[in-house]
This record gives sequence, C-alpha cells and structure tokens, in this order.
Amino acid sequence: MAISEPIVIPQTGEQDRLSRTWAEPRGFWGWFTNVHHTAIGVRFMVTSFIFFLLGGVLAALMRLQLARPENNVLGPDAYNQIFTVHGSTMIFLFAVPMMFQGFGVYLVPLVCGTRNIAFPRLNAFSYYIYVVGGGLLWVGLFLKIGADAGWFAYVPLSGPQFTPGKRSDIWAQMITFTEVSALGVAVCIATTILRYRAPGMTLNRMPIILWEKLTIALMVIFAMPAVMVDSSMLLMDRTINTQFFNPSVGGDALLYQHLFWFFGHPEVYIIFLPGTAIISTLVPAFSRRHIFGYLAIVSAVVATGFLGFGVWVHHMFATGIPQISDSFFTAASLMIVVPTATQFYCWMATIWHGRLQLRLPMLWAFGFFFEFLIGGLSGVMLASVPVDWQVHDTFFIVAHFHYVLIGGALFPMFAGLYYWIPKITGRMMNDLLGKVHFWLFLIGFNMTFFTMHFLGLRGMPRRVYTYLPEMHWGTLNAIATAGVAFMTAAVIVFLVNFFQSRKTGELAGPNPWAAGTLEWGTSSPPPPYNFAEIPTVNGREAVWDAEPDQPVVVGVRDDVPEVLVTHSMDSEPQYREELPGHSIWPFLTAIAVSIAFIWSIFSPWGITYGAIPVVITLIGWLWPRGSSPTPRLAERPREATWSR
Amino acid sequence: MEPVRERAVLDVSGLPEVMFGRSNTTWLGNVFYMMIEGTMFALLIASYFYYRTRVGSWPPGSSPPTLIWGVINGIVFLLSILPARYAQKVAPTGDRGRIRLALMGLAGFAIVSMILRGFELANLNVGWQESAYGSIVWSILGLHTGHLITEFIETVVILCVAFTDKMEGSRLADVAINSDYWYFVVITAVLSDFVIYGATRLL
Amino acid sequence: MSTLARLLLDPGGALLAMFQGEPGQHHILHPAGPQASNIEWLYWVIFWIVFVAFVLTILGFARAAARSRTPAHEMVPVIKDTSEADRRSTWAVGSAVLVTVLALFAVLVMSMITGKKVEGLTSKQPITIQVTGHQWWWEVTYPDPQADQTVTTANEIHVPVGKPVVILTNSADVIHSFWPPSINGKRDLIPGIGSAFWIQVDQPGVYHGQCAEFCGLQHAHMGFSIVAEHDDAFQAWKAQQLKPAKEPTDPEAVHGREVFLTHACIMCHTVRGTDAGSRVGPDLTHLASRAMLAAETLPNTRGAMAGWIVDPQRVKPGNQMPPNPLQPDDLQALITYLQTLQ
Amino acid sequence: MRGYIPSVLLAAGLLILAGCKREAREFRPSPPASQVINTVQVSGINPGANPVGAPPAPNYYEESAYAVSQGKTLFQQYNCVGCHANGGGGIGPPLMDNNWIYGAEPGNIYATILQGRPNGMPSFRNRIPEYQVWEIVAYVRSLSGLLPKDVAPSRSDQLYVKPPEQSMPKQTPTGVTGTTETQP
Repeated sequence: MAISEPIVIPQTGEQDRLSRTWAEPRGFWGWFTNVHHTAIGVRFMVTSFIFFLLGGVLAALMRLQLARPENNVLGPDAYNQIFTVHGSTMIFLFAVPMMFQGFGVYLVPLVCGTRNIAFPRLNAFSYYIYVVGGGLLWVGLFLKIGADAGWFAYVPLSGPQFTPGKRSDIWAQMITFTEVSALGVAVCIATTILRYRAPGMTLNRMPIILWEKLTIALMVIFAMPAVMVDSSMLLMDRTINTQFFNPSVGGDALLYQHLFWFFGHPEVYIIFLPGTAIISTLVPAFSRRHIFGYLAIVSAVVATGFLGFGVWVHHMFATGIPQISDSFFTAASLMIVVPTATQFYCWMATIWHGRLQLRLPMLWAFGFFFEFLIGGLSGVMLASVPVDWQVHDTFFIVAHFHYVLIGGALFPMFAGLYYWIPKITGRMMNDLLGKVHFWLFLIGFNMTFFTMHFLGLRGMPRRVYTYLPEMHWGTLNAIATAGVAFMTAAVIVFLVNFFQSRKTGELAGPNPWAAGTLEWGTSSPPPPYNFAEIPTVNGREAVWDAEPDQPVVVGVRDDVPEVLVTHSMDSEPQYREELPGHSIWPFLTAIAVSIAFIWSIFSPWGITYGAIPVVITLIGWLWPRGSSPTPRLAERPREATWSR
Repeated sequence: MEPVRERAVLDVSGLPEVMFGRSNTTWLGNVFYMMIEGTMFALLIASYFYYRTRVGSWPPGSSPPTLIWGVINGIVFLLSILPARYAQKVAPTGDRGRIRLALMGLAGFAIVSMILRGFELANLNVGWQESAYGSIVWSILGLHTGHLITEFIETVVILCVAFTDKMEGSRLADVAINSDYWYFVVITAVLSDFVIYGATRLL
Repeated sequence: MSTLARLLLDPGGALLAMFQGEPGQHHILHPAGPQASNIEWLYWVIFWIVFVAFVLTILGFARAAARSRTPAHEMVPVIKDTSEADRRSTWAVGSAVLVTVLALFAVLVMSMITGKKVEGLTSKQPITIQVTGHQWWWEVTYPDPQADQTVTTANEIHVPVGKPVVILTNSADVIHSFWPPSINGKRDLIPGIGSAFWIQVDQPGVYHGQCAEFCGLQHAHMGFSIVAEHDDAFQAWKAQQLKPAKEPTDPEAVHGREVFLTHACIMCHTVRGTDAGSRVGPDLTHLASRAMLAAETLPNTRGAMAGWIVDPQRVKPGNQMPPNPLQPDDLQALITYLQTLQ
Repeated sequence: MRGYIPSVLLAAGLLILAGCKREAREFRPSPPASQVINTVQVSGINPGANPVGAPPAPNYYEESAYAVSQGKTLFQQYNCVGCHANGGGGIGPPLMDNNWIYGAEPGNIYATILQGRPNGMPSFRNRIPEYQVWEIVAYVRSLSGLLPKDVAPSRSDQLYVKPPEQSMPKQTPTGVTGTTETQP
C-alpha cells in the first residue's frame, strides 16, 4: 500500500449529502421499501417480541390447564394445538428471529463500522417472509388449524394418516418460511462480517460478538437446510403422496428424527450463542477492561459451532439405537460442555480482575450466569444415556430446556435490550423498573421451572393435557402455575418501562455506558448512514483503543449509497461497492413467494404456477435501474493510500 | 455531544468500484447459497443411502432408471462448462457482443439439458408415490431440475440485460458469478447422476 | 438415599411426601428393579458432581463481583494494562477447565458402566412379552409357539418377581414410549421398527407406567401397570388368562352377553368363547381380572364402567370408543356380564 | 401506520368467527344420546332403497377432514375392506367407481349400511353408532372423489395399492337407485 501525506477531510455539506443519499423513505409505502439494516433489525426485534408475548399467553393457558389434576380449562385438542404453537413460536418465531436476526441485523453493520448490511434487499425480503410465516401459523391457530403434533412434529403422528386436515402442512410451511428468512439473513450477516469490516479490524481484532454472529450464520447455513428438507418431505408425504416416512414401503420414521435433530441441536446453539455473544460484550463493558481469554472464547465459540453438529442423536437415546453410538454421542454431548465452561471461567476472570459496575444490563447478565448454569448442568445429567432413558420426554426435560433457553437466551436478551435500547431509541430505560422486572422474573421463572424437575423425577411425562389426582402431581403443578403470574407481571413492567422510556426517558447520548465497541462510536440513534466517516480500528474494543483523534477513512462516495469492501482476513480496503437502494420489490417478491408456498399446501400445482409471479418479481428486483456510476476498472490506481 | 475531532488516514477514492472473482461480495453471497443448496443435496443423498439400509434388494421392487438419458445429459452438462468458462473470461472486458454469445451458448445448453431432463424423469422406472426409493429419487432429481430451471431463467435475464446498455459495472461481475453458479449446477448434476444411475445399480 | 439427603436434595418431593403421600410406584428415584436402581445410583453421582460444580461456579462469580465492585453510576476508567492479572487468570482458568474435563470424563465412564449394566440384563429363557402401542392403550401378549397358549390382555402386565423379562416393542399406529419409571428407563415403540427391551422387578407390587412420547389426543391417559408377583401367582394368573370366558349363568348376565353381542361392543372387542372376535380394541375376555379401565384411567368398578361405556368421550375425549346410549337395564346387564369375566 | 390496524383486526376477527369447518373435531355427537339403539332388528337384510335418515345440514361429516379420516379408520377397523377391499371391490362391489347401485347421496349410503342389501351386505343397525355411520358414509363418498380435495384423506401408512382419496378425480355418479344388478 502506498503511504502519502496527510489527507484533508472535505467537511462542508458532506453530512447533508450523506443524509440525502441514505435517507430512509417515509410514509405508508416508504415502510415497505426501506432496506436499511437498522430499520429491518428493529422490525425483527419488535415482531419477534410480539410473538414472544403471544407465545407467553399460550404458556399461561397451558399452565392454567395443568394447575390442578383433571382440570377443564382446555380440552386435549386445544391443548395440543396450544403447546405445539407455543413451542414453534418460541423457537422459530421468537428465539432465532430475535437473538440471531434481530440483534444481528441491527448490530453487525454498526459493530463492523459500515453503513449498511450486505445484500440489504435480501435482508428486507427475509423480514417479510418471516412475518408471513409467523402469521400463517397464528392465523392457523385462530382458525383452529393450529399445528398439533409438537414443535418437532414427529411422523407418523404428524403424517398424512394421523393428522387429517391441513394442520401439519401449515406447520411445515411455517418452517419453510422462517428458514428461508434465517438463511437469507445468515448470508447477509456472514458477508457483512467477512467483507464490510472497517479497515484495521483484522480477524484478530474482531469483537467477540462478530465471531459469534459469523459462527451462528455458518451454523444456520449448514443446519437449516436439514429442517427444510425434512419439513418438505413431510409436506410431500401429505400432499403428493410420497412415501418418505411410510415403513410399509421402505420409508422410515426414524429418518425424520435424524434429519430434524441434525438441525435441531445446532438450533439450540443458534439460540444460545447469541446469548453468550451479548454476555461477552457486556462483561468487558461493565468490568471496565478488555475481556480475558479472547482467543479461548473465540475458539470455544467456533468449537461449539462444530460440536453442535455432532450431538443430535442424544435426542434419540430412547429409540433403541445401538450402544456404540450411544457412547459416542454421550462423549460428544459431554465434550460440548467444555467450551461453554471455558467461556464461563473467562467471564469470571474478567470480572474478577475488573472494576465491576453492576448496572442494569449486568444484573441480567448475572441472572444468565445463575439460570443458565442450572440448565447447563442438568444438561450434563441428560448427556448420560442411562439418566436420559429415565428423564427423556418428562417434565425434567421441560425444566432443563427452559433453563437453557430462558436462562441462555431470554436473560441475555433482556440484558441486551437494556444495553442497546438506548442506542436504538436514544433514550435510557428506567433503572428501578428494570430491577423490579428482573427480580419478579427471576422469582417467577424459578417457581415455574424448578418445580418441573421434581415433576419429571416423579414421573410426569411432557405434553400431557391433564393428569389424574392419584399421581400426586397437583401441588407442584400449582406452584409452577403460580410462577407464571410473576413472570407475566415482570413482562408488563418491562413494557411499561419501554414505553415510558420512549416518551420521557433520559437522553442517552452516543455512549451512555462508555463501552468499547464501534456501535457506540456514532450517535444514538444512529443516522441512516451509521457513520459520517468510516472509522479505522486499532484494537479489539475499537472505541477504547482508538487513537486520540480518531483516524478515519475518506474517499467513499457520498452521492450514491456506497460502502467500503475490505479483505476477509486483514480487512485491507479492496474496493468500493454501491449498495442497492430502497425498493418495493423485496416486499412484492415476498408476497409472491408466500402465495406460492401457501398455495402449495392446498394444491401440488401451487408451487408450479406460483413460481411465475415469483420469477416476475425477482426480475423486477434484480433488473438494473438508473444510470450506474461509471465503473473505474483499470484506469485509476487500484490501491488505498494510508497516511500515518 | 461534539464528535471526536477526526483525522483522515486512509483515502479509498482510488479504489475500483467493481471487482471480479473472489473479492466480490456477491460472489461470496453466491458461495453461501451454494453451501445451503449443497447441504440440501448432501442430506437428500444421505437419506437415499439411509433408505438403502432399510430394504434387502435395491432398487426395491422396480428396475433401475434407464441409463442412456442420464449419461447423455451428464455429457451435455460437462460440455456446458465451456460456454460458462467463456462467459467468465469475456465478462471483465465488457465486450457485450461476446458476453451475449457466451450467455446464448449457456442458455442453449440449459435448454438441451432441460429437454433431456424430461426424458430422464420419464424413464426413472419408478413413481414417487410407489415407495420411499421412488420418492427420494424423484426428490433428488426434482431438486436438481429446480436449480436447472432457476439457473436457466437467471441466464436468460442476464442475457436480456446484455442487450441493453445497462450491461456494465457490477452487471459484468454478475455474468461471471452466474457462471460460478452454473458450475455448481453441473457438479450437483454429476453427483446426482452417480447416485441415481450408479448407486442404484451398484448397491 | 437417606431421609436427610432426600430432604436436602428433593425438598419439594420430601415435603409432598409428608403432606400428600408418596406418588405410588411411579418415581424415578424409588426403584423397584436392578435397572432403575443402577440409574438412580448414577443419577445421584452425577447430581453431586454438578451440584458441587454449581456451588463453586456461583461462589466464584459472587467472589469476583464482590472484590471488583465499583460504583455503578460513575465514570469508571478502563483498565489499560491487564497483563499481570491475565497471567494469573490463565492459570486459574486453565486449571478450572482441566478439572471440568476430568469431571466430565468421570461422568462419561460411569454412565457407560451403568449403561452396560442396564442393557446387560439378559437371560437364556426369559419371559417374553409383546407390547404393542395403540392410540391410546397397550396391547399385551405373552407369545407362545402354540397359538392357544398365547395370553392376550391389555394395559396390565403381569411379571414374575426377580426374573428378567424381555419386552418386544411395536406400535400399531404412531410412536409411543413404554416407561415404567420405577423399573427402567423408557423405550420408544416405533411403527415398523421392532425392538427388544429388558426389565426385571425385584419387589412384588403394582408399578405404574405411562406413555412418554406424545401420541395424540389422549397421550395423557395412556397408562399401564406392571404387576409383579411371585412365580406361582404369576403362573396361576397366566393359566387363568388362557381360559376362554366363563359361560354366564345368572339370567342378567346372560342378557348382558346378548347386549354385548348385538351392539357396538362386538365391532371392536374380543371375548374368547363368544362370537366377539374383533381386535380393534382391548381383549375383554378377562376384563374383570384387571384393576383399572381405559388404560389405567378409571378404577374397574360398576359405576366407573357404566360411565365409561355410556360416554367414553367425556373421560377421554378423542379416543376410539364411541358413546353407547344403552337402555338402563341393558346397561346394567352388560356390566353384570362384564364383571363375570374373571 | 396506525390507521389500518383496526381494519386488520376486524378482518382477523371475521376470520376467527368464520372458523374452519374442515378442521372441526367433534368427539361426542351432541347430544351424546342422539340415538337410542334399542330397536329390534327383525332380519339381517333390509331390501329396498328408502333412505332412512337425512344427513345433518350442513353436513359436518363431509366438511371435516377429521370426520372423514375417522370414517377411513372405521372402514378398516369394521372390516369393510374385507368385502370392498380399499374401494376396488371384491366380494362386494367396488366403491371407487362411478356406479352407485343404491344411489350416491349420503342418505342412500347411510341406508345401505344400516339396512344392509341383498346379495351379502349385512345390516349394521345397532352395531355402528349413527354418527360413525355418517363418518363412514363421508369416507365412502371420498373414495370416488365426491368430497373436496382438502377434506378427503391423504395416503395411509400402508402398501401403495391405489391413489389416496384426495387424489381421486371427481366422478359423476351413475346407476339407478333401487336396481339390483348382479354382483360378482
């Protein structure tokens, strides 16, 4: 690279031009054309939070039904639909879209120090398709076509013979919708992390949150196709009479389970790793030091990503598979504890030798340490095959995975929301209400789910809509139901806090926590171009480690929406790329794709005829428009010039 | 809050606005999509072998697919690498005439392949509703046919763009990336052929 | 487990036991056979390991927080140089990871040993029982090379005490899971994939079990029981089960049999020795010998039976048995007849 | 943004009110004692084609996929397949063609099942509860494509012998009510 004299930053009118170039469209139609990552990221968060609230209502209904033996709040048909939609909503419509898509789409370009996400239209498309998928499942529930075979919809129960009607078909297409969405976002996020990092942010300086998002994106890319293949097989069995899962003609019900859990276990880490990403971001910020064991944590995250694909059979120990594979998968399942334990020890060491500020997000992080630890350790018990034979498919498992998912994703999510909402809205959340929220939730959560361990040991299987009084499960179930009241109150407190903060919250300023990652290097909320100048990065905590006068990049065009593309490894600038602007076509394409998918539930020709509008809208999406800037191919010097 | 006083250290105005090859972000996104679809193929093929372990004779209750159409189409796929490679070569030059020629060649091969694929499907000697074997064979070939059609449409659209003056800048890179995707279609075609025509006979 | 330890570890359970009584013979930690005992032992070993890990980790976080706590709402400068602290942390974290790995290895070894013990139960001449899952009841047969020596019953499995029993599993419709918590872990019943599963009960008694894999509308009411008895009692039971149904003598029972054979009952149920031979529902030849009705949902009493026959959809909505709106005297006669089927 | 939220809610509300008949699952015919089975059966055969009952209107059994699927299960369990095979016929006439000896209306089939027919079809009066007969009737009609495709059952987990009911082309029933054609 060439080194030359200091460069002068052109100041006048530059930010006005940037504002005009990157302006987000307004109005009714503007909403459907916006492709900026902050807008889409917030939409993912808000939508998935709404699904979280809806799923929570279903959970409360289930707990009411189970509060006492032989209760009559819900019948078996309603209960089965409700627990299935609860599980599917929380996994597919809340946890992944919130933890991966929501936080990822909003944060990754900001942490990378760039102006928008890669493939912004694909990103917007992914949002619309996700909303349609979620809406499909819920409209189905309201029309009493709620899926009713559990969130993993085992065949043959979910198959053509035992679930008449369209219930399983709707579930299967909901899977297709959400996975198309997650895959699209995974491609956007992985490309952004690999190519859009600010100069200087080499792999070795990449904040842990980016490592985690990259790992998760790659896990999504390899795991989600499995569930799409699986749910498509189910759908074809039901609609066009294929025989994938019919044992009479060479089909096999276990294949469904293998394919599902080949996706399903990585899915757990796809939900849990974003939680650790948030914790790994908060711990240094509130310990006032760089994180201890950067390399160890990064290796742990990547190792988790790999190992996550090697443990799926531990969901199938009770199917009677050979003992040799039992032992292998036990070993793998225990091995995956090591990276997570390593992360725990590194966080502990960071706090130990730091200056801990126990502010609200950090309080939630401590909640995570406590609750996830319980879930992780009961996971150690489950990895042991003989113990699993006993507690598999009981309330012990229900307790375990709620500790893992609520402890490992929901607690970090609230930590992350309290941490980043000031960035998103520009206003702080109320501290006292936040603490009330925390303690109410903690008490309610443990009341509800800790008791479930005992229920499991006392032999209560999961997914029962009622139980006989002679089983003596009534008292524990009543306690569990009482806990729901606390959690409901806690979430209401959070909502009150949020809406109050939107109106009257204290202004946050660019960096209320004096934190170190790049998203705090711009105003709150960020302008539509994110950064007035593309920053350069000098360390793992870009803001803390920046040189005093914040060296920046010049020469990125401000008359077209342009970003700087850098090398995947050393993040040296490679070229400047003009990003596609705001457009209605992603929305129209999403509608066309939705029509094709939903039509295919009712007629095998749906996907054939439905493909025609998809093709038309895709051409509309991709057809070049306007005069593209004159390409500078070989005429100009093809190097960036550094001055130091 | 007053932003920190900034100092410019890096001028990127001299950098190109279009890159060919691996540095291109669209190339990377395309690679990710190939990984996704490659995983789908891999899982379907794995399922095929899983089904193999579930029955005594293979293919169960039917004769293997007629070899001839699969072989011809395999050869056509391999030959189609030539126009794809040519398109990749001429794309950076921006020579619209040659790009059109290359893309027309590619689209022509795609049409021939699709016609041959029709014969392949008609000569699988098993219905998808007859057995799990039939279902998985139809699925592998169906998934591939979907890719073939998609790639054909994409090629035709880019060809249409090549007849306008919009074929410049990053559109030229798209021509090259389209060829990359075609290679993926060829590789998966060859793999599927080995499974559908080969494994059926050899196992 | 000692009472003290149980109170410590399972306080909820211990308290409930005081106030509510024990939950019957349906508890992972109240084993009645060698396999469940082995698993209980393993459970407690792993429990203690993870319990210690939990306490240590939480203490670690608490200590870390206590020693490094600074005021929450002030500007606290970032620590610039952490190299000395990091050096010490490396040792601490390294050894913690090492201990973790060792503990996990111990868990692995012990669960492999226990797994071998649990799966190693075997015998040259076991009692063989075929259990077939149905929505939502269990078909139980004791197969015998001589067809007329095959016992067929439902939901109530009799086994001799102290002898290994092999259970051949299969399913007639969807996946079920056979789970008697006090005796052994669970085994899925997968249609098209038969498998063998061993159990042994050491103490005489009645042990409850339940379907553990979600199988549709009445998954909640798909119980079974294992009656463990001494060998002579078991043989006597088996001999009794092999007999065809007793000819009724009481005129009301005779009328009841007539009702049975001319109404919907005959479409689904078998009573050996009569014209009723359908295999759709449970075999009723010795219905009166069973303690419970409707897959362990109702006690086998006249009242419960009447309620079940007239409106089974109230007890188990969605199950396969239709309502039978019989005339009162027909119903009474039918029940009288069914109660004679010892 | 806010203006159209009420209309969306309204539309959703209307959808909920409309419900989905195809997915309705009735486990107990209401009232539970809709039919007291105590009539005395004189003979096992009731010739003639007089319909003995009109289907409920609207006919829940032909609108609910669950009811039709129950009918399919019962068709197997009550051994209708013993004579009619899976619709292809054997001892009894085929049910998947368009030839209806005693009429294709639900009431006709209902009468056939309850009363029995000459040449072998026994009467199932008292043996099969009325609502289950309607379920079987609905299923029998789906065999020849007389029900909507989204209500008719899909394939079962059995050997593949014929396309499942939902893939049957709709046939126009022929055959004159009351004729007695010779059966194979």
